[in-house]
Amino acid sequence: MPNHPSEPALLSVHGLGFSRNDEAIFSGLDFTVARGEALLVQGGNGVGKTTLLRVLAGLLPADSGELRMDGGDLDHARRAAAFAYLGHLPGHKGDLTATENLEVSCGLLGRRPGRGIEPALDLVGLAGYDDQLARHLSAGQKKRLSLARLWLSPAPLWLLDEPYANLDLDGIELVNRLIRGHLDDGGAALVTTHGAYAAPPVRTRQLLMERAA
Amino acid sequence: MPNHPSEPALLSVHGLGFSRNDEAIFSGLDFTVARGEALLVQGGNGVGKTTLLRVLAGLLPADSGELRMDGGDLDHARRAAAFAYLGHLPGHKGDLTATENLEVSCGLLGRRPGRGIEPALDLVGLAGYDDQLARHLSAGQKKRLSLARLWLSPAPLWLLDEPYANLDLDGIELVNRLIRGHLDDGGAALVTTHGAYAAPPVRTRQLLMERAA
Amino acid sequence: MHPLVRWFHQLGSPPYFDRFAARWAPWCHGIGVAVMAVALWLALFRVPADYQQGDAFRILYVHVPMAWMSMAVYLGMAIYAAIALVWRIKLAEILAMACAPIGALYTAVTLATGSIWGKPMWGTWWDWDPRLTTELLLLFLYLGVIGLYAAIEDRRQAARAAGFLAVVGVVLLPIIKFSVTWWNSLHQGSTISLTGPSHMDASMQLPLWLMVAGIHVWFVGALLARARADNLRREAGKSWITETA
Amino acid sequence: MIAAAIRAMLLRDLRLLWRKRGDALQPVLFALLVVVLFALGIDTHSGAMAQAAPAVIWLAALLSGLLALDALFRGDAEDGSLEQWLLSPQPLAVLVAVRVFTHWMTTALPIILVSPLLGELLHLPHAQLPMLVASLLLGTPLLSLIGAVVAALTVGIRRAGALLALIALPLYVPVLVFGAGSVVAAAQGLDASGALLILAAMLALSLVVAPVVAAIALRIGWR
Amino acid sequence: MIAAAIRAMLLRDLRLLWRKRGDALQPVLFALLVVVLFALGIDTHSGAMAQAAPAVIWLAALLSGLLALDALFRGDAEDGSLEQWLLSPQPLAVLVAVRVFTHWMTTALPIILVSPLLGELLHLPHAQLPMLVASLLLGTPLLSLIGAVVAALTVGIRRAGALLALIALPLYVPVLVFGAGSVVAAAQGLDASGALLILAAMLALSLVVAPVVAAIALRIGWR
Amino acid sequence: MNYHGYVIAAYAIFVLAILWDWLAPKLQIARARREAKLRGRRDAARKGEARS
Ligand code: HEM
Ligand SMILES: Nc1ncnc2c1ncn2[C@@H]1O[C@H](COP(=O)(O)OP(=O)(O)OP(=O)(O)O)[C@@H](O)[C@H]1O
Ligand SMILES: Nc1ncnc2c1ncn2[C@@H]1O[C@H](COP(=O)(O)OP(=O)(O)OP(=O)(O)O)[C@@H](O)[C@H]1O
Ligand SMILES: [Mg+2]
Ligand SMILES: [Mg+2]
Repeated sequence: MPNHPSEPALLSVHGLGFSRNDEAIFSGLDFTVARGEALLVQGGNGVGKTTLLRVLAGLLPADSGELRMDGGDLDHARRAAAFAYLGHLPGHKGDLTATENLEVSCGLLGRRPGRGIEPALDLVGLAGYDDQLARHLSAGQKKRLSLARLWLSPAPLWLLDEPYANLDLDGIELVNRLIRGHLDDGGAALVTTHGAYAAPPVRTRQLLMERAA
Repeated sequence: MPNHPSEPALLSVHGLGFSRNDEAIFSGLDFTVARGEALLVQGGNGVGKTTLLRVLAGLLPADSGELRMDGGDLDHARRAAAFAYLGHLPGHKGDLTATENLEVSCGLLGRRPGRGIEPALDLVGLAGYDDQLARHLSAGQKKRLSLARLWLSPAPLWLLDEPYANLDLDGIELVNRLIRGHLDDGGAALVTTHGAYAAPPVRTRQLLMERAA
Repeated sequence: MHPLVRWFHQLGSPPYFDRFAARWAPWCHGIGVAVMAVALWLALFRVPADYQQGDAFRILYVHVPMAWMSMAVYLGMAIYAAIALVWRIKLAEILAMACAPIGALYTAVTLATGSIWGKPMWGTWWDWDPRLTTELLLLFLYLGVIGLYAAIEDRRQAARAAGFLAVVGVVLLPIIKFSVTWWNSLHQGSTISLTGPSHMDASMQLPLWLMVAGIHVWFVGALLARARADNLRREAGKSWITETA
Repeated sequence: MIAAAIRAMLLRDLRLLWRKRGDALQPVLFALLVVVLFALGIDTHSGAMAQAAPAVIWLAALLSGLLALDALFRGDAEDGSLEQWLLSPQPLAVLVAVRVFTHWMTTALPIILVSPLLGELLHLPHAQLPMLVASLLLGTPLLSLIGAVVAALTVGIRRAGALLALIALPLYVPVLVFGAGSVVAAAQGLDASGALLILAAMLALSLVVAPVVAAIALRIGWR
Repeated sequence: MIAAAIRAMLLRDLRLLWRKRGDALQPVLFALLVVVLFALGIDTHSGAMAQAAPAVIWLAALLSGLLALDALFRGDAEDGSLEQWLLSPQPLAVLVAVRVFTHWMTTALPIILVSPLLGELLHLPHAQLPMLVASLLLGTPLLSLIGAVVAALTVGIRRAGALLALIALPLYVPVLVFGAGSVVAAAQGLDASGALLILAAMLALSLVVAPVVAAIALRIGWR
Repeated sequence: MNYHGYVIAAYAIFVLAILWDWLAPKLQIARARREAKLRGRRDAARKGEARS
């Protein structure tokens, strides 16, 4: 595994806080994510897991705190190149086919060298659905399409918000396989889950969130 | 219990079918619901439980089949007076308070004699929230407000679509208490659930739905 | 720390600002009203009637200060909004958003008093004169800022979006003014022109300047009061409110 | 029983109106903006503006009503209130009629109230003002009633805005022709009472028919 | 790299346009309806109609663009595409520019193409037609660019329709004044090239500035 | 040439506006206070409920 203790963590977070209407959702969060490692973000409903991921992705402005990547500052350009985000919204156009949707995201987000759209569709179990319009895919298949986008992206850090939702057992196994492969390639992942039912079988750490007082 | 085997069932359904875009969601359904009894509608995701309840409520037009109530025909007016429906949409105006929302529904749906808005709010655990705007209630509290509306309505047959969703253990207990009380008063209920985890402790029958071929 | 810098930091703390505003707003209101009352009394009863316009010109003493204020308040709002956008100072957000309803009110008064003045002077309540048109559009800009601020749930995001609009508006105001002027000068033969008393007697000027000074002081009071209300609303869940109540 | 339902609906809408009183200004502001934009696009001193004034004011009222039309049932559809109406033992047409009435009160009435101002902005001759107000008073409820049918039909469609406009506008044509036409006729010194009478007759008819039709359309349109 | 992004966005929008080609007709139909309604409301033989024609055609183009404005970013916001843009390493302003360009092509360009027809309907003198088309060609992209800023600011608001209009219209005024004004000037025999030049200058400026401003606004407006 | 009606109308509008400018924040502050108090009461009730 390409992880050395001396090397600075891929992402380190100090004193991160976010509030809505002056009520703290969370504050003073500290954690690090190293290459080859997955961080499981756990906590009950409405505790702020999604919010944390969106703050990290830069979709919401943090109130306080500092993010560092590989020991250096994290500006917008570096963040965009380093983070891949899988949220609640699928981000596909219903009137484009699966392949066309992936073409768009490769154009916008870039593509990891050596990876292609067809292998991606095969990998996530959508072989044969390449020219189906995205709006005719079932919820689980849409999720798989998002996973294909993730696999194609060159970003080393994956931010996954409830990747297991909507998926059957087969799909859960797929997510775990993708995460394992990504970590083996020297990537890292931040994963939120409700329950303990589906921790990926890799080196993980946990971040347990609780409701702010 | 006011249930006599000789008395015709509150609702009896024969050969009910519904299809979307010429694909049958279900067809040839037969079942009865008697007073003092709850019918549990069970089945996997997307099997058509919600659709069935909406067809029964008259929100969707049935393709085929016959509904009879207390042995007589079921026209629109009788249906409206006899059925109370709790669906996925809360049906509250976010800019009205809890009390005001219940006032509106009592005006539209009628009110069971001897029941009042304040006792209803107490019953569902919303005492003290009477003057809070509905949009400031949490998801679970909104569900409780819907339950209060149900309790106030004079209809003998309750159609409950996943009444346990969004609720904590306390809330699940509340739903069971409400159903039990309603059946004891000679009412009946049709309840959909995903799992077997929360069957109300009353005389129940089950309707297991399966995906149409 | 420099005492001024420290004071500014203190002012940013919601409870401190609440006390500060509660303390100073009545003073501003009182002084403003007193000065304006003197000015209005002078304007109504001391200043002689105009030889051309008769008594109608007395409208000037409410119309002109309000017109000036309507623009000055917009500028102030934009400046606060720019500060809030760049440095993310919450107090600046609150002050910017407190400016909007006040400015809209003053703009509306300008329009109303101007119209009332226009009827006897020009024979019409309204004409598409550049100055009038831009004033009307200024009202719309204010209303847009207010509407945007009200439409977004998160107060800070709302303030940033509305503040952004205010800043964009300040860039566009000169363009609007210029374009409307161009549009109006397109066709000559305009029978009406906006002409006030070109040279005013000193005795006629005094009430005007008093009025202008008074309305400025009053505005500070109104700004503090409105900002205080917004500040309280944002802090609704905090303990200090119920403690001070 | 039905009186209780009407009372509940009315009270509900009035309360909602009060809680969202800022939104109630939007239709009238939009109408004002249409008038302003028209005035800015035309040579204001040519006299054409005054001649076009009734048409523009009618157009402004119509378009702003059209913009507000989508909100007639959509809010209630999205939060589930509409389902409760459909399930209520009360006649749906009555509930629809109440809803349309409050909607008219919040969208069209403010425009009628400011129509003298709009007329002034466009230099509408004062003599034509009573006719304009009268035609708006008779015509805008008609627009709301016709619009209700269209809004009901499209309530199940997610972003119906433009489609709604396309379906509604042709239906609005007769109202506009008699409404604005009556003002034009009056301006030419012709007798305009005929146009007003026709408007009144159409209004009386739709008061009875439109809520029923809209109620049927709602049952079709909602899922 | 950035070329690939632009290509991907363009291809995407064109494909979507083709799959939903029925929707592309809506703006032009709306403009047509505005013109027809105006014509129905005015005394067609008085000559006022022809005088008002440039203003009305401009108004129609502007209002129909306004109605379509809400769709500029909302579809992408609701299905999550917008989040992908925000997270993309590509400059957001470029993506916004591409989006605005295709939006203009589908909403404004069809109206420009039918503007001779609209002019004919309103008895616009033929001599004024070239001026009208030229002003629309320069002005409508400006409207789209300015509108993009407003649409970006309101993208997080659920039902922004009327608010969007309220915010956008004051910002549209300069475009309308120079656009419709140039036609009026030409009609009076004045030199209108100045107005067109100013429009062109504003367009050049906004082509550079507006996408950047809209990109900032998007980051503020989205959640 | 006296236009008393116009002058009085203009001044009345001015005075009313100033009055409103003074009154509106007062009302807002009172309402914010009231809501904060209601909220405090509710929070207390909720905490009490959770404890029991
Ligand atoms: C609806 C009608 C009117 C509106 C919206 C209006 C608006 C304004 C505005 C915005 C200003 C400030 C302009 C500046 O300082 O650049 C102003 C100033 C002024 N207005 Fe009006 N006005 C209206 C009618 C009138 C009328 C009818 C008169 C007198 C016959 C008048 C006399 C003045 C005077 C004397 C000034 C101060 C001149 C100056 O500072 O240069 N206004 N008005
Ligand atoms: N758009 C929003 N506006 C206002 N409040 C919000 C919004 N989104 C979330 N919240 C609130 O912020 C808190 C945290 O929400 P968040 O979605 O981050 O929770 P979560 O941990 O992801 O929950 P879940 O397990 O249900 O996904 C919740 O209390 C929620 O009510
Ligand atoms: N509005 C709709 N348009 C088209 N198809 C729909 C619609 N609603 C439901 N369906 C389809 O009808 C089928 C039955 O849906 P239904 O919602 O009744 O399932 P369900 O048993 O309630 O599922 P769940 O347990 O997830 O609630 C599903 O296959 C679904 O995809
Ligand atoms: Mg979440
Ligand atoms: Mg269901």
